[in-house]
Amino acid sequence: MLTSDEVKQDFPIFESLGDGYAYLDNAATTHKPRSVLEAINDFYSNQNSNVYRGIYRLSEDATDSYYRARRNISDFIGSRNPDTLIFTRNATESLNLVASSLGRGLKAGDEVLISIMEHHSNIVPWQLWLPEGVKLRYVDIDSDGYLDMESFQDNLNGRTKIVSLVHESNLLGTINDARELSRIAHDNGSIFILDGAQSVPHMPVDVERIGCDFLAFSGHKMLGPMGIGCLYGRMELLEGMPPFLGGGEMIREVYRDRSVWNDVPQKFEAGTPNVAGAIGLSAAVNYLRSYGMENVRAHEKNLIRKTLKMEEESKINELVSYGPRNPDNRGGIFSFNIGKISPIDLESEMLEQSSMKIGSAVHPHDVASSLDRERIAVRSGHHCAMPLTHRLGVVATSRASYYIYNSESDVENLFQAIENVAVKYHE
Amino acid sequence: MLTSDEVKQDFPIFESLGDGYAYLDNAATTHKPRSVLEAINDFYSNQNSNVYRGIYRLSEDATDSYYRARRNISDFIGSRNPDTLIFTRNATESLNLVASSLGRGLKAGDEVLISIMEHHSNIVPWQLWLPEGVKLRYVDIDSDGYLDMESFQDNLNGRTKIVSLVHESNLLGTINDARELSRIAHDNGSIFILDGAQSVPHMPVDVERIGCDFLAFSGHKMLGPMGIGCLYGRMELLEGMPPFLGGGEMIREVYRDRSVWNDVPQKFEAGTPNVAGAIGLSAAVNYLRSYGMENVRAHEKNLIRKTLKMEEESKINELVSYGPRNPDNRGGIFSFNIGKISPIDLESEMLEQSSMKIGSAVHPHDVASSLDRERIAVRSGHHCAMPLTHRLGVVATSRASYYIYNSESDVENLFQAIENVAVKYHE
Amino acid sequence: MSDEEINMEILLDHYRSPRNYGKIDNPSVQLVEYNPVCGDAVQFSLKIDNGILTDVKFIGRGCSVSQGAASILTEKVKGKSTEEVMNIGAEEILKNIGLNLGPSREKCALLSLNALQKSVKKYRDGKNE
Amino acid sequence: MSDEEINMEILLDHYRSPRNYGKIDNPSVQLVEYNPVCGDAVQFSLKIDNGILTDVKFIGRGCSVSQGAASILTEKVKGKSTEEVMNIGAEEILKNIGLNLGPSREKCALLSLNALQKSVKKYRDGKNE
Ligand SMILES: Cc1ncc(COP(=O)(O)O)c(C=O)c1O
Ligand SMILES: Cc1ncc(COP(=O)(O)O)c(C=O)c1O
Repeated sequence: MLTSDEVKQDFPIFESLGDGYAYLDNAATTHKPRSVLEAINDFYSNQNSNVYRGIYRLSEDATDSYYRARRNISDFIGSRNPDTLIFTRNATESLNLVASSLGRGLKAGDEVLISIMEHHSNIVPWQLWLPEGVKLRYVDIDSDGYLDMESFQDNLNGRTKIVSLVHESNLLGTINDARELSRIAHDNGSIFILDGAQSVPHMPVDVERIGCDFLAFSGHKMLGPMGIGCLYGRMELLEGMPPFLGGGEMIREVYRDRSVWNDVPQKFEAGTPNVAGAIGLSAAVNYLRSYGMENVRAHEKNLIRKTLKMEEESKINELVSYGPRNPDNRGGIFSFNIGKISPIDLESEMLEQSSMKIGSAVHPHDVASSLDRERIAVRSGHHCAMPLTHRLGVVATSRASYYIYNSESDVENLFQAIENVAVKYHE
Repeated sequence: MLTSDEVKQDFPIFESLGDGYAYLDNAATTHKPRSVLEAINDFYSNQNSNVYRGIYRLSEDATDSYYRARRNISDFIGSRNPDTLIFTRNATESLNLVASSLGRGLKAGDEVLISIMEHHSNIVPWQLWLPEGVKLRYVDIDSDGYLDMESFQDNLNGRTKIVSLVHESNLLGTINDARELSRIAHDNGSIFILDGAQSVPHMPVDVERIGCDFLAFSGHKMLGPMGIGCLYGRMELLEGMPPFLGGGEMIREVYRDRSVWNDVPQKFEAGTPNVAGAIGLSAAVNYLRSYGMENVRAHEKNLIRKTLKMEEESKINELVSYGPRNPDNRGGIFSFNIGKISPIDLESEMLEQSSMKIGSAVHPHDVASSLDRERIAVRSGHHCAMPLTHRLGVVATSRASYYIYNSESDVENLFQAIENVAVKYHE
Repeated sequence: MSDEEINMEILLDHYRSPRNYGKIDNPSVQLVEYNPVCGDAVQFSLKIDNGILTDVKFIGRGCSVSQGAASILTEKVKGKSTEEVMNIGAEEILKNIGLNLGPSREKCALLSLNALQKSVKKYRDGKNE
Repeated sequence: MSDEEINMEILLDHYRSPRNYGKIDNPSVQLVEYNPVCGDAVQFSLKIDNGILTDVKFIGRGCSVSQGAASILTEKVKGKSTEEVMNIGAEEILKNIGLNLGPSREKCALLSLNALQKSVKKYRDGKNE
């Protein structure tokens, strides 16, 4: 159904990287198929112009293409109204937009509930409201890497105005039950925001079925160009919200001391938009559709199943990994360590000479560098999820993350290379 | 030195538009030379990956290219420190960034001084602070379309914390004496922000020579891709300013209830940046450099000189235009009307039947539509400068704006077409 | 001449010599619609008897599309019932004009329909009070 | 083996068997430098007599680059004057290690130089008070 070797043919970069190169940093960003590059090129070569206000054919064509991209992408995530899809730069901006605009309606004592497995982009925008007396609470995880539902209920209360959670953790790979979380949040009278940066690219996501109020995601993580992201929002909410940035298309009328906002979605899109980016992302959506998101998910589920199996069978010294063991609840993300390096408590520990030595652990940076020499690209660090990394009791992890062009042999090469590192550093 | 016919060869879109098409909406957005499209394509085909944190070659190469783009563009505007250049989506976001971050330091009674010739993107972000008691003042223009220096002095006072002015008006074409304005603002102890959206693409701009504290501009208006813009800022100021958006690369450490910001410029770049956009813009800068900005300016000065001359010699009924008559102080922008249509005062005038008729005026929308049929693209409307449009006493204008690929024959075609409209609508 | 050109001439003719231009004395209802972004304005005055638009007049200013469309609209609706007027859809108006206007000019073409339907609504609301 | 491979082996040898590892009793100055982002940490203790680093020791944990570089650095600076230590530049350290580290690992390599120079500065500041 989905043969990664054939998929690779569509991606010019794999020609350049050569055979056998395993790109396993797809949670950070993904490569671009030829059709996406051609869509961008085609726009600039045939339609390029500014949108909306031009009364000439070129500009009207561009406006039309921009709208069709909006409709196509909103359709992809199951929204029936294209105007509910706001174009941003990336998921981070989407989350900032909603946090900034909704945040202005929060009062001291109001609470926002997120989780310990959030990406920084779903933490910091809420922290910016702490000085106003808003309280930020964290749902914990259980020892298997799932959201702790008891902790969720415990932290939810009458003051919880907003619940904002990740759909798939970019470190653990945990796929949260968005529909159930949304139901619980709504039963509590809270607005429910979903960070879909790691889910929309990898599985079928339907905002109507889930029932979320907002959904944020990035184009570059789903075969689309950089510099384009999306925020879906329920129309009733978007219409009542104050704008985010000012200027350009987001206003209808400007007078010296006041302005009249434009309609949604323009109200939230200030300045000349990234039209080529939207068109490129729309082409990426078409490319993904050509395989079907069910099949994309099935392919990655197969890869993570193989990964977990190889891990269980491997004899690599001190290999540990994080996240659910059930591939049904797990995306194609594998974070691991060779030995454990815990964060330092500067106050108490630093005087103890013994505590400083890592022992037999291999630092994730050394893992990544060594794998790179074997032509395997993985990421090492806190993956912009520092609270989660510390919750796991480590300073960093190495992470392999899959996409449609990865194959079982990439997984095999990964384990061979991990074994090589372990041997090299332990010898 | 700069032959527009040869320049056109470098732009794929002119093949598609065919001979004789006059694209005169360059103040809205510009076309892309092949070298820019190739730079983007090349990045995605050979280097694509996320920047900063990847410890593998591909990511380090991308990080390096991203940095080199930053250095190249900062160099282009005369900054000696690449880290003073922040990548944004567009000039609008640049202005929002600085208005949002500096605005947080403003107190009730503090004043921001802008001008009546500002683009909405340099008005609305400041209006967002009005509810906090910040006062927004406007420098007026004189009857020739220059900034009124007396009005500037009159509006400047001890409470003026920020002066934010456009370098070249996107409606009048007026080129303001940025260096002198900067000096006066600084003598007054005010921060000086320059909106360079229309100047950086069209003339040599040097932040050190001008002495501005901030400079905002857009990539897509200077042959670069959409979705990338820049904000230059003086390092001492940037270092002391609070961040804009939260998440991703802009933080160094995140804990449950606090974060540690990264250094400038990362502090102001939240989430995965538009690396391909930065690289595309850097290629555009190289393309412009190959002609030299002095020559770009000379070419456009020649076109506006010819335009003003043709206007003076033309016999088009009721043709009026706006802005300075001296090409030395005027960019390649020509806003005009056939007859005058003033804004309606809904309270007083609407009952008077006579006042409703336009008489012999041709509405700018009709001008643009008619010109489009003659394969000339101009913009009609308020050009996102509604306070200025109303200050000129009209509801809208038509605007032709030039760039390096425009020629004298485009100007001739423009006047022929305007004459045709006037005849058609008056007959 | 192509259909497009013929329809263009018809529109321009309406623009240059608008039909039903003016104000009705003692109208049943009167209303102004203004688009401050481009300055297009129309004012409708209607005479309504037993739910029928027995007279319709407009005054206005703006581009050929907004004014031509208003003139065409007055001809179309005179003698129609308020019910019928409220059921006119945007497509019908655009088809009637018969020009490939493009998204930005369609707003101009629909200004008068908006104004007319708002007038009828205002009239009905007044009746109900 | 290429130069790169040889230098890699040298670094790994320092990492596996760090030189001057430990703490000096009654040091002239002692200081911890920690990078919370990746968890690399080094603690330097120095013995300084008449402006000369007569003894240098470190303890630490982290990646091979941060720890190997710290070990190499201790060998390099023992017997040097505080003046000389303060004049060591980043390039010198990177050249010394002789690996094409790439921008992200260079920070690891320079952690110990930072720590050492901060220690000297702390010592001098203490002297001036
Ligand atoms: C779960 C999650 N949320 C948000 C983001 C932020 O995405 P971006 O950097 O494209 O804004 C990421 C990507 O790193 C992510 O994995
Ligand atoms: C003077 C001026 N400032 C700001 C802008 C905003 O540029 P952008 O839409 O690229 O953000 C423009 C472009 O329309 C402009 O002409």
